[in-house]
Amino acid sequence: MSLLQLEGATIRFGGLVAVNNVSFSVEKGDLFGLIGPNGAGKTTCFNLITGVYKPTSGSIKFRGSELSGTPPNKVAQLGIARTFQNIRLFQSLTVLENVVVAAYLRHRVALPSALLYLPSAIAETERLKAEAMRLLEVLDLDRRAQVRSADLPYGMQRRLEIARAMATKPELLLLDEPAAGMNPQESDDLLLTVRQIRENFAMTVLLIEHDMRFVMNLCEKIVVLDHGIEIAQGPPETIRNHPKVIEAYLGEAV
Amino acid sequence: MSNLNRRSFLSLALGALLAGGLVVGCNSGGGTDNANKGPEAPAGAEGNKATGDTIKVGLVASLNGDLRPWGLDSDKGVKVAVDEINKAGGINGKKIELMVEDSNSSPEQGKSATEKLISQGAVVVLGEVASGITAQMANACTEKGVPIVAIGATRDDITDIGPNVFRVCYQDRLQGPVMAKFAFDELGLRNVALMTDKKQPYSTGLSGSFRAYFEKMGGKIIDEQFYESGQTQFNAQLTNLKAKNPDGIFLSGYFNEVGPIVKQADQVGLKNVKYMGGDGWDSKEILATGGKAIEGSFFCNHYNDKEDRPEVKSFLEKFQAMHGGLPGTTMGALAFDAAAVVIDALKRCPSDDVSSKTLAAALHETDGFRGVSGDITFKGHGGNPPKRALVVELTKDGQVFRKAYEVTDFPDL
Amino acid sequence: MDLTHSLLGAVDFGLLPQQVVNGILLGSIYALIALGYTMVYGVLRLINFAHGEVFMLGAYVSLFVAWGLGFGPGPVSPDQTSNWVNLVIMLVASMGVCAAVGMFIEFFAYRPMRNQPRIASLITAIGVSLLLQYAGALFLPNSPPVPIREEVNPYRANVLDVPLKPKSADLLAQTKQAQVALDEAERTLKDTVAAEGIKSEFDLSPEGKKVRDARNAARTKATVTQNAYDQSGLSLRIPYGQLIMFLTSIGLMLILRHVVMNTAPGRAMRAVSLDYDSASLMGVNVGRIITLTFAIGSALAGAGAMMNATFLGTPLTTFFGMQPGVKAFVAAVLGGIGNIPGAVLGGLLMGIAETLVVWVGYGDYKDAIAFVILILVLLFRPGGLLGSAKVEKV
Amino acid sequence: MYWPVRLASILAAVGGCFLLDALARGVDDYARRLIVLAGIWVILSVSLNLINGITGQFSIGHAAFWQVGAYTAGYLSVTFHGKWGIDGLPWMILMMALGALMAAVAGLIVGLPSLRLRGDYLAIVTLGFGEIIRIVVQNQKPLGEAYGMNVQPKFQTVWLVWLMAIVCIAVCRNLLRTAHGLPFLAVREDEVAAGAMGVNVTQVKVTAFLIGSAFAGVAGALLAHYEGFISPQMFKMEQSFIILTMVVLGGTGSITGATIAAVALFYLPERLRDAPPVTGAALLGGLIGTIVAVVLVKRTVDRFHGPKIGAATRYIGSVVAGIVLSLALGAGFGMIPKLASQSFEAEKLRMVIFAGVLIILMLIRPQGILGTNEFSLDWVKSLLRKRKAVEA
Repeated sequence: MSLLQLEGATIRFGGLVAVNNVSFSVEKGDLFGLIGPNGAGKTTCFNLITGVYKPTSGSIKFRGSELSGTPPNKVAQLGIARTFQNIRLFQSLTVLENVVVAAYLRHRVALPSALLYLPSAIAETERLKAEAMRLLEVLDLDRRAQVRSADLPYGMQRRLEIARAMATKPELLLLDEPAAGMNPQESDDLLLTVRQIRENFAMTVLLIEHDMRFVMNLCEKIVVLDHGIEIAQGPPETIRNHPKVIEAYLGEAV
Repeated sequence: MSNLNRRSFLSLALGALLAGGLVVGCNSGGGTDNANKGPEAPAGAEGNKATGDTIKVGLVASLNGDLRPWGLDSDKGVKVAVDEINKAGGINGKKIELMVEDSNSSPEQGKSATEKLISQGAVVVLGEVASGITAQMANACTEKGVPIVAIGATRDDITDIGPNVFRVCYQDRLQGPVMAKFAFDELGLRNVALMTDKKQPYSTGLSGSFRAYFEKMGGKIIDEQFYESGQTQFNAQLTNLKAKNPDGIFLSGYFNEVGPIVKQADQVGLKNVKYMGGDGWDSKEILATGGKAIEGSFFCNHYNDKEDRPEVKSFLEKFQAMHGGLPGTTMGALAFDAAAVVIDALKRCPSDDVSSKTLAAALHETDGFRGVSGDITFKGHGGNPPKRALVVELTKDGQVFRKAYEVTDFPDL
Repeated sequence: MDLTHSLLGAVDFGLLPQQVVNGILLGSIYALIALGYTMVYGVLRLINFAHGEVFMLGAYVSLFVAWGLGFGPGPVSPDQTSNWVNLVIMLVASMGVCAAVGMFIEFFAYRPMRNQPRIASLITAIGVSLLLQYAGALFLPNSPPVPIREEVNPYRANVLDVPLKPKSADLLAQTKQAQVALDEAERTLKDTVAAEGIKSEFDLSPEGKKVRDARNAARTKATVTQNAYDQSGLSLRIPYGQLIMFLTSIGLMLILRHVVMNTAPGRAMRAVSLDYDSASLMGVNVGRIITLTFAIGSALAGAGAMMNATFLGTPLTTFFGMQPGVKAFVAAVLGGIGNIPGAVLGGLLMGIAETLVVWVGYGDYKDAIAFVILILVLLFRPGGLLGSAKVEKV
Repeated sequence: MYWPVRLASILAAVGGCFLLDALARGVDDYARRLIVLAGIWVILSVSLNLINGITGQFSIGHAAFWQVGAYTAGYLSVTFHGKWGIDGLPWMILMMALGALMAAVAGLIVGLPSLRLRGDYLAIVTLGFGEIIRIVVQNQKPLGEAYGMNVQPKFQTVWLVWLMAIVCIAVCRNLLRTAHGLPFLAVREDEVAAGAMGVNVTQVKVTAFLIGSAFAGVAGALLAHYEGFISPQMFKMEQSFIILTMVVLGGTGSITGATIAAVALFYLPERLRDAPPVTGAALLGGLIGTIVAVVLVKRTVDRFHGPKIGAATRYIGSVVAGIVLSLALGAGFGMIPKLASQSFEAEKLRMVIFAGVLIILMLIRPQGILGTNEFSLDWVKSLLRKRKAVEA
């Protein structure tokens, strides 16, 4: 059974078919890439998987059970976490607080004890904070834990998004253009980090990326979308030479 | 999180205490202590005592807010009376110190103002023109044992709040029946409709007392339509009313809306209908807003500035001299009466003991005081003097006195 | 709930057409003010709480112009007449001053807040609104509330009678007869009063009272026949004033729509409303566009104020802008805020709803119904009737 | 160390309330009334801050919950007091609980639409809900219609009001001190991202409305039994605006800010009762002078980025310029007889000053008095540290 399986996933916005009959499946442990020119429907695909949109038709299965119609927070609880293309941090919260919000998903103490500030709530808070700090160390953000997230430099904000997503302890991590706006050095660092995450946390990663070098170096399997239609699928070598892909990208370049 | 920690909690608690303490510091005066007081009327409410060479009298008026026109008039009216006595040398050599506070047309600010006046030593509080605010003030005054003389609060139950709540105006209990009787006997109306301003306690109370008496006399209230003050179009209500064939419509609200209502009734096609109302109609402006349609309508009022009683003439002269114009509403006269009746009672207080207590007693002894709005007698009537009520007709030249009713005309009330 | 009035007992279906017309006319006032609201909101995303106060100032401008034209607070000589020119002068003055006030408020109170959270501008707006109300009360005549004299508006009393079904001719004859009888009775009474040498009919002797009773009876009869005559046919009564307001709001809606859709400043407005920063990068002078929007929106409030004050004769206080302001805002949201036809639709719908509530006998809940409808509409169409709820880009 | 500190702070809070009560016995009724009402406004402001500031739900109908609490407690007291065999404090506690319960139910009803609505749309719905409540109450005979109702028994204590205020503050603060508060803040910051991180946005919003409105209900019960009289007039739309203003002025999301702003905004109009009368000339001069000073200060805030000392001189300079200008203009206008002779009593001016102060504060400090910070020693220290750093 695949970890994530899209079968004929389709969504229309009025007359526009943003994602048209897309099918692919992500196996456990995959480093899976989702690429395509601008407006190809990649982010919409993410939004379908994470429950932001409900597919018009088709099915999305996670560990064999249907996802479509599940609200985003339930999807996160099931074990899918994501980052956003245009960074969506909780800007006025600190770096640490951003991560704790995500870790809160697995809290064990009810609200009333927090309102009364009982020891259990304090202990729980400490536990979540410690958990979050560990993740920040992994992403090399621990020294900035008390900084307002809006005050972080851009590259760190991207890394914080990843840390935050990981704090939900997902099985499947969706990264939406994690390397966007990074210089080659930063993007290489990120590449290592993502690999490391997969190794150390046994996560499956599905990512959208424009940086071809990044994708080709990192991913083991790639799906290519163009105008909402899936045009190719396979390992990096196949994709590199696939005529349709070349046409799609060159066509875009012209 | 967000900079919160244990210390900030303590500093917060301290801050709160400090804030409280500050106010305490600012206002420490010699008031009586009745915190934690139970529901019963206070036993130790002694009120205030005049000390030094002035007698402090408080006035709460709506100097801001919706009731401002009436508030300004009551402020002016009281000042005329106080000015007069002070120029004449005061009472037993003591001048009256008038302290005016704003209620901002709101009951709770009215209450704050009252408590402030009392804490500053007012032996009596005058005001308000609206029943809703007066009720709050009367509550505060009753707790402190300070008498209150209401200016224009006509709602019946105001004086039930405490033994020392007085008023110089008549009550809706009288005003409604006066108009009902006038409508039935003099105008020959049998099928009357009501229009009530649901936002104004005054209006709902007056509609109720009109309805009760008119039905008791054998008339029929065929419909009641509602609106809220502040609205500007009444076609919907009037269209409904027209279908019911009323021969008269009783409009218990304030003139702000009454004028436009009557005007629009004309446009809706109501013809030969007599319009009536209470003292809320009292204003020169109603003729401008009501236009021709409102001419020939009748309402109940406290006094009429064209009466040739000497009290009226001398009041209008004094008012004109002090404020350079005539009062815009009846409240000027009623406020003058409220102050004058208090001054009259103060004169009867023992000169070495002018206090809330002696003043209240003196007020209760008031018998046949000749006010601008008619005779005022508290003796034997509690806080509700049996006032006359005038029915006036609106003509294009203004209000014309038509008929006066005494309380004795209504033995069945 | 208060169940003192039974629902269906009070309903007279014969009144329905007239009540719907009443509703449309009532709604046209809301629509007129809502247009200004929706313009400002559409471009700036700011709830301009001071809009109601601009409306209030517009009414005062009309008042002062009316005074200047000779319809002052004192007595007006009967030969003093007015015509439409006076009304146009009042309208232009009111719109002009309101536009200026709107731009002034925008410049001093809202512009400095432009880069702040919107809730901060909202609080400034509330502050401005309070300031205009209370400071206005110090300087503007409001004690007692002053109306604009009806003489300034010769069309105010006129009513357009649209017959749908002819009235009974028999009853017309009877009505005329009753009126003649009433006039006769009045005359007799007058003579009696004169004969008795008294001031008014309320001091009559017992015999005289009988004459008066006869007059009263004649009056009742006249009322009843008149009403019977009126109800024998079906006709819609439309006061000129309200009709003009209705036509104005429709006309302004069309003009505004044209301006926003087809002119350069209109396109700039739309650009600013879609994306403020991009618009300024594309060379739109954002500051000027916002000023222009405020000027137009406030001028509309001025137009509404002038009509409200002269046609309805509402007495003016500096607090009277609050309620129409809130109602108009509700109308704008109901129609889809930022949407020009939506503002008119919302206003009319609210007017009709309020009128129908009164029609079924729940006049005391009139002000609540607007909000009930609003909540219901927003639950099913979160963007209002004609507006589209913004799908947030993720 | 948990329990000792905890018990000590609880004791300090309760003790502080009784101390305040004791102090309040020494002052006159007016001052005591202000202390009580200030406490009630603090509850309202802090509880709205939970909905509006912390959770970011734009609610401008808070007075409605206040009214529901007041009328629930008032009506129950009038109808049932003395029949259930309890009296005094226990009765008051019962009334507060029931008032809170009914207000929370109302909060739930308003909170539900908030799931679909955002920003201004939610605002107008909450505003509308407030009006609906007012009109419904105004039309109920048993509730005294527009006149209102007398509430018996009265329960007039300073300590209970302030204790409830502290409880309200403590609850909000506890929420923010633990991880449980973060989802509320996250919803305010970004609903979509919060949802994607597993935050149940619906639940958070409804919880905020429930807790916030329940405290407003408590404030209502306290008011009803303190005043002994309630009327629809006391809960009109303007009151909601004032509560909202307190929250925003204090700094959105800042509990201490909401508290301080509530006390300040409540006292300001009351303090202004004692201001001396001014002439028309002085008023006009002062007005222009103030505007000039504000514009100058604002200019410094916006455009000046030099050292603190320079900024401070500019601030002082602006204010001095404003004062000098008002004095000069006041004297100048004084030449005009009409302006010189016209005198405005402070009583009639105080709402104008109130509105003016509001606008000026927002212009100069739009993020509120405290911004999103809490007032604490640490905050002051960090502020000082920053200042030193800048100076160095």
